[in-house]
Amino acid sequence: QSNEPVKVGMLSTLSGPGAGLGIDIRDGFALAVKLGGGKLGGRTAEVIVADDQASPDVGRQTADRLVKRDKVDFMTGVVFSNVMLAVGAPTFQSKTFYVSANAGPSQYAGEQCNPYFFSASWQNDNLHEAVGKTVADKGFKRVALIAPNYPAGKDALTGFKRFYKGEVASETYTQLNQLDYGAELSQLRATKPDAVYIFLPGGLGINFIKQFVGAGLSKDMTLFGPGFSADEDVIKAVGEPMLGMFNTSQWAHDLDNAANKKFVAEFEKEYGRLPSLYAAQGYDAAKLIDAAVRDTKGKLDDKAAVRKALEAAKFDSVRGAFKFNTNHFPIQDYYLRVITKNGKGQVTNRTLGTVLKGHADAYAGSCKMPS
Amino acid sequence: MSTAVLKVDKLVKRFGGLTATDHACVSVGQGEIHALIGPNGAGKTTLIHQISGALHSDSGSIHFCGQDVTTLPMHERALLGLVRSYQITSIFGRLSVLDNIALAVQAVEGSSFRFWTSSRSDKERYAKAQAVAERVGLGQHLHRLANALSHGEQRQLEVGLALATRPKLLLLDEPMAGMGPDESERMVGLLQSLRGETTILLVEHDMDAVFRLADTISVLVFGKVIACGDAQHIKDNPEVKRAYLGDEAHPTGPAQEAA
Amino acid sequence: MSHSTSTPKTATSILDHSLQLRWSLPALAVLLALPALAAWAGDTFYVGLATRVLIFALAATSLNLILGFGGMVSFGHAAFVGVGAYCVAVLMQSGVVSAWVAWPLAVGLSALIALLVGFVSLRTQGVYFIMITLAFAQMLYYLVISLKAYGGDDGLSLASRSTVGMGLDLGDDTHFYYLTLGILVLALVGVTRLLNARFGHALQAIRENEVRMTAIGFPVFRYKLVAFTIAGALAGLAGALFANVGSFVSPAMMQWSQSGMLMIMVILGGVGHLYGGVMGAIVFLLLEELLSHYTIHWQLGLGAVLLGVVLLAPNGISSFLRRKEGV
Amino acid sequence: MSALLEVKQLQTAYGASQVLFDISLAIKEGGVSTLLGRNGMGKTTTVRSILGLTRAHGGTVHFRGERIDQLSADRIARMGMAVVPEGRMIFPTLSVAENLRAFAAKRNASKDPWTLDRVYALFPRLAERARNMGNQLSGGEQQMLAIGRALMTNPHLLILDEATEGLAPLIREDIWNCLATLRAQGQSILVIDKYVQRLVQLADQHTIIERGKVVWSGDSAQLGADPSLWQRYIGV
Amino acid sequence: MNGILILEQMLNGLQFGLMLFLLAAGLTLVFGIMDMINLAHGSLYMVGAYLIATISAATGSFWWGLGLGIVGAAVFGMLLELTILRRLYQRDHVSQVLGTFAILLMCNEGVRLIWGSQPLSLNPPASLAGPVELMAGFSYPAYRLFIIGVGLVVAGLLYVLIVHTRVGMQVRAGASNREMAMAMGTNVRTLFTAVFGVGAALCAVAGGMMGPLLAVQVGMGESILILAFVVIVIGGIGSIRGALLGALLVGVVDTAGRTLIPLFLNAAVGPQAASNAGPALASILIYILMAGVLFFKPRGLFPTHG
Ligand SMILES: Nc1ncnc2c1ncn2[C@@H]1O[C@H](COP(=O)(O)OP(=O)(O)OP(=O)(O)O)[C@@H](O)[C@H]1O
Ligand SMILES: Nc1ncnc2c1ncn2[C@@H]1O[C@H](COP(=O)(O)OP(=O)(O)OP(=O)(O)O)[C@@H](O)[C@H]1O
Ligand SMILES: [Mg+2]
Ligand SMILES: [Mg+2]
Repeated sequence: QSNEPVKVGMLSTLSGPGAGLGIDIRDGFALAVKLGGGKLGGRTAEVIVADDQASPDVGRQTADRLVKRDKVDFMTGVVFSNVMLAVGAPTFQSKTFYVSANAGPSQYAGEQCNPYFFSASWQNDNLHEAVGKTVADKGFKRVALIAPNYPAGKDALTGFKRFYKGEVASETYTQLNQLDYGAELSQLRATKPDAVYIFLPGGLGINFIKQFVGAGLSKDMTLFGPGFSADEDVIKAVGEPMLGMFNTSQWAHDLDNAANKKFVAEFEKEYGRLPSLYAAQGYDAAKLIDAAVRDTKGKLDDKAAVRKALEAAKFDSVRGAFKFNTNHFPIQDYYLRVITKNGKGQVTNRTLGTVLKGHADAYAGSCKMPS
Repeated sequence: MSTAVLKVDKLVKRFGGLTATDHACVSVGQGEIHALIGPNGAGKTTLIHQISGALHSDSGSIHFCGQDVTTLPMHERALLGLVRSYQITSIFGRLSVLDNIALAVQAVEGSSFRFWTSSRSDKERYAKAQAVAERVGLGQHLHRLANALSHGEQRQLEVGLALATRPKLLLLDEPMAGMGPDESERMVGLLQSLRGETTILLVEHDMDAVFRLADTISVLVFGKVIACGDAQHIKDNPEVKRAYLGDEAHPTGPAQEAA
Repeated sequence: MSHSTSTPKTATSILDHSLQLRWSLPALAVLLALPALAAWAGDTFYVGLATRVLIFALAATSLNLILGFGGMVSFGHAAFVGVGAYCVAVLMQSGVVSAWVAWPLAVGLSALIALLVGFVSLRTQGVYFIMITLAFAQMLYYLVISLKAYGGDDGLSLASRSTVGMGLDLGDDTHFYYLTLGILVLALVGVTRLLNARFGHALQAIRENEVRMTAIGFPVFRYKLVAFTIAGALAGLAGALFANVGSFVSPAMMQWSQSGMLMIMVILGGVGHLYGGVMGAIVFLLLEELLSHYTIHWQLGLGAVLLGVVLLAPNGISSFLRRKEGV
Repeated sequence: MSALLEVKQLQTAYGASQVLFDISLAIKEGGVSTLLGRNGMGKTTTVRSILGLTRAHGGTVHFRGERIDQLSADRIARMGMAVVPEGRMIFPTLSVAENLRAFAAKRNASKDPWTLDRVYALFPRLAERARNMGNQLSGGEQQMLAIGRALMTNPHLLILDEATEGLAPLIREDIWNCLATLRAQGQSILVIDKYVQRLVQLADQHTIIERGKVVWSGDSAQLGADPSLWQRYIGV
Repeated sequence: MNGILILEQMLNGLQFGLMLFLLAAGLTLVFGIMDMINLAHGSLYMVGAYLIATISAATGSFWWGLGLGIVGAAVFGMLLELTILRRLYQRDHVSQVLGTFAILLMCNEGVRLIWGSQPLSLNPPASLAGPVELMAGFSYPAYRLFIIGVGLVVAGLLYVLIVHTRVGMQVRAGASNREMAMAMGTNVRTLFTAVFGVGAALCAVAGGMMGPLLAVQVGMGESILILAFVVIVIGGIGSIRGALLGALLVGVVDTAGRTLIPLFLNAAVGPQAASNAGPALASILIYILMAGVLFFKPRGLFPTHG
């Protein structure tokens, strides 16, 4: 039995504007496997990589293939929540465990929570809740909100508003994959908020920030974002204009714990770039699977045992303390970061402190997890 | 005096600033061959377009067999028996001669919304089509593709398509254009033979043919009908001579020359 | 000069189409045996894949009816597929599981929408027609996206497959496969009859020369509209099958790229060839499946194959068939 | 002096069906020749083969001393051949003036050159419709335009394939007169038309073809003198 | 709603429209005039943008990148024409669709092989990076103004080339009747190769202009190609004037729609429904525009073929 490899279906977005995110997840995951000597929980690991092209349809079919034809033991990797919702059904139906390295839709945290779904990242609202709290704490009174028109975008702004109670100057939903924000920027200029909160993943955020600065708006309003809109990939593309941007994250590359130090150093060595939070999530997802395979002694056919092992989450997360809530979403800390120049003159994030401690999501209450 | 099959009253068509037909009036009697002649660009084809329904008229009216057809769509006019041919050949190039004509037969037989019964099983229709093909001189080419016919043969098919719909009134736009003397001669014969079967409005620049065929002739110049009458009347009309005919004798054969 | 016979030679005319049983029956036999072969090989995943291919074949065949035989290059065909699929999914959500209710409704609704879209679009010609059909498809696409009650962008999962009774369990992949195959065969027979009937001859002649068809008395618009509606209905049927095979519908299946893919399948298989849609769907999807197995850069290979077909075979894969038959 | 155009044993087929079997003819510098025959006998095909539009599979064509039967159509045209094609082939997306101007050239420097104004003077109707698109012309107007377009290239050899088709008698007369004038100026012409007796007056050499073979050739005097030829091959 | 917002949105619309025009211009040349459906047009745009981004990064100068990238794209376009596309001119539209779709797939995958899946970044030249104060209290990004300028200049040049030069006439002639154009002495083959080069260069200009505003990534050409098609169809295929007008219409309607529709819906049906329907409605606005135009003018605003 144990000379058969553990099969993991890494279904992620590897092309298009969201490709950067999927690639980081894939690389983070691969790094963990590599550092473990090509093994997960003591068994040889076989990671089957597939591209969902950010499309629910493609995701669904590819998941079907991974589950039915390749008969994978674990699934992971999906970036976008709408893809996740399409991938869920066939995966859960076939009793395959899904360990999310990013997407954390509210559905799976609440009423549709599922014994086969585990989030090694965060519930979609969480980072935004943390920003909401930060913005409120810093005393901003009029905030404009921008997010793409898709489920996670809606979740994000809901999360933000759960903790920010001031005036919302405007709430704009853009087309998913929109890259030119001329119209939205003009509106900002007219609305004159004192802060702007954007939830724009990947290339969307890069473009927005560039254009925001190009339009001369950065002088008049403060820009906030979730961690991934101000992560290393974005900084690399935008550069100096981002200096001073506040953002929140469940992870930061300068977090002071041994697991993280090792991860950051090895990642830089392996890929020649700083890891992003997606990479960290991919890495943690691998570590979680690793722990589960190890603790069940490789007996993956015993679904109940695997589930128990996953729920126990006995691994050293790069984000520090980590445990699962009853809905299989993490209870964890969220940090405030700011973009500055480090000692070497590089533009990068610096952690300022903890915004939310031991924070759980708002949906766990409505989850009746089947036993 | 025969009753008018076609009565065109004060028909007008403007293209931007150009008035292509300008209150044109034409009346075609039952069973006659009526020729419409006039200089290039006078508006003959435009008038045919208007009568057949390919172009909407800006004003004026068209009556066919007593019925006002001015606003009727083209295909309904065709089904009433008002059918045209084209000056610039318009046929089904990738179909055989027989299939070309069989379609025209099918058009007027109605009930083409048949989805199940094989069309080929309808032997009678193909027999009719063959008869028409033979009549226009394409009897030897039944199974050739229309595209592979020579220009002159295509012109014959052009007329055959219109003829196969058994029109009450046949609008022919330069049927002889592109035909050699021999074929023209045969076309004249064909049109002669249609006398009594159908009424014909003929646009043609081959004066030889026009004078031999036409019972009455209308002359269109700058969109207006400037003269109407029998062949002799038109030949003698000085205005027509100046605008159109010139000193045209009957210049097709060597016979005149030899004489 | 008189000629012996007026019976038309059927073999050479582009108007006539035959089911070509000489090789299509063996092909059908292979398709019938496929589930058994898959079970023998122990990989039932392929039954699902084959079902998907057959449904695509149906959708592409319906597009070929208007594109190949009617000369109407519709760039919005996926929208009708989507309408059929959503119809089944939405009915399922409100508790209608019987295929006998849901599928006819899906077909009817797609036909109705095709009728309306065609009514407006068929006023235009050529590329304008291509683009206006795209426009309507995009409208339907965004309409579905904005229906949050039915999942919006996320799509909608079906609780189960439709039920038909009569001892057929559609939840079983093999049963579903045979049903799909049966539907496809019936559709092909129907399309063949239609093309060889008067309606089909008129439709194809309209493709050749629309103006002249009007001039000899055919109500061209009506013919095109009827054909467009029939194609819409068949696409809706394909949509109903799609919704069932994956138990999932999403707006993505109505996107322009899907319409484009159907078009590519038809062109690849052979525009205006009876089996054009079927062959195109099979070859395209199998190529995709095969190539993506070997490399993530499979699109390079797919592109090369498609290019080869275009350059070597003027009418897609069907050119090879015709040549062999010596027609 | 050698011939301007010399065609020897030309053979041409469309796909599998051979249309020209053995066509030979010659036009001398300044000469006017005709090609006669019933519909479908291969007149147009001969012209197309000379122009390089349909490739001949046998025989040779020499033009101005050079062998041209393997050259591309545009090369041949630039050597100084211009055609008024059967069916007019007006460019529908160009206006009348553009149809005339787009290909204007002075390929034959020895003659009084054709200009836009001169063409308009020949066909006043075209001047009136100068801004119309090509496909917005009447049939006869298109024919005039096709003739004008060919003249605008000032060719060494002008080929007219049924150039009077669809023209009113008056205009037809104008064309005959114009061709006579051109001839007087030394323009070489190859003409196909159904008004045979006009051609007898205009041309000096005639070639009659039937089913892709030359069945008779000779000069105007011979042709004019033998009405039985007409009966047999042209059908008048 | 204030005047400046409206003015700025108009400028945005103009800029977006002219950006579309740059792309539509090449498409009008190749498709409208040479009558060749080229789905790989978007690939030329992508290849142009990648070349420009790469050369810019290597030389450190946006302008060098732009110049060399345009030349590179033109050469690439002509090679494509010489090797493959010229075999497709004589074929029907559907074969062209399949053939150029194949090229599109191969270009996408080729670019992915060379540059990887992740988007490249291309930054505007430093001199154009900031805002320009157009009037008191109203500044506008310099780079967007630059795009407006380039768009207008290209429109003018192209108009002259196509409508007023003999080469332009010969291209149109060759497209409508290739054989006859050859019989009139035009070397249609070479001419078309050259035109294709120009079309590709225009694509690269568009790619270079849009690169800094959008992203340089695989597949960037496809969705915008659809928009470019919408533009030329609205304008009337083959008409430069039409393409310009269509581009501006689409640009303004799209921009205005994105701002005004949510505002309007907010007032009409409340924020909840507005946030659901607003973005979808804004997305289909240009399609409604196109369908509307074609309903009343089935051959676009400036029909060219009669
Ligand atoms: N679509 C159009 N737009 C503009 N002008 C047009 C259009 N169609 C025709 N015309 C013009 O209208 C006039 C009449 O054209 P029409 O074709 O009716 O002439 P015709 O009498 O048939 O001439 P011909 O004997 O040469 O065939 C011509 O001057 C022509 O240029
Ligand atoms: N594209 C083609 N494919 C096949 N056969 C053709 C083609 N074009 C012409 N033919 C055939 O070639 C023969 C000669 O045609 P051609 O056009 O040269 O005759 P023509 O003498 O010019 O006749 P016309 O006086 O009718 O114009 C005819 O029998 C014709 O049917
Ligand atoms: Mg006319
Ligand atoms: Mg001829």
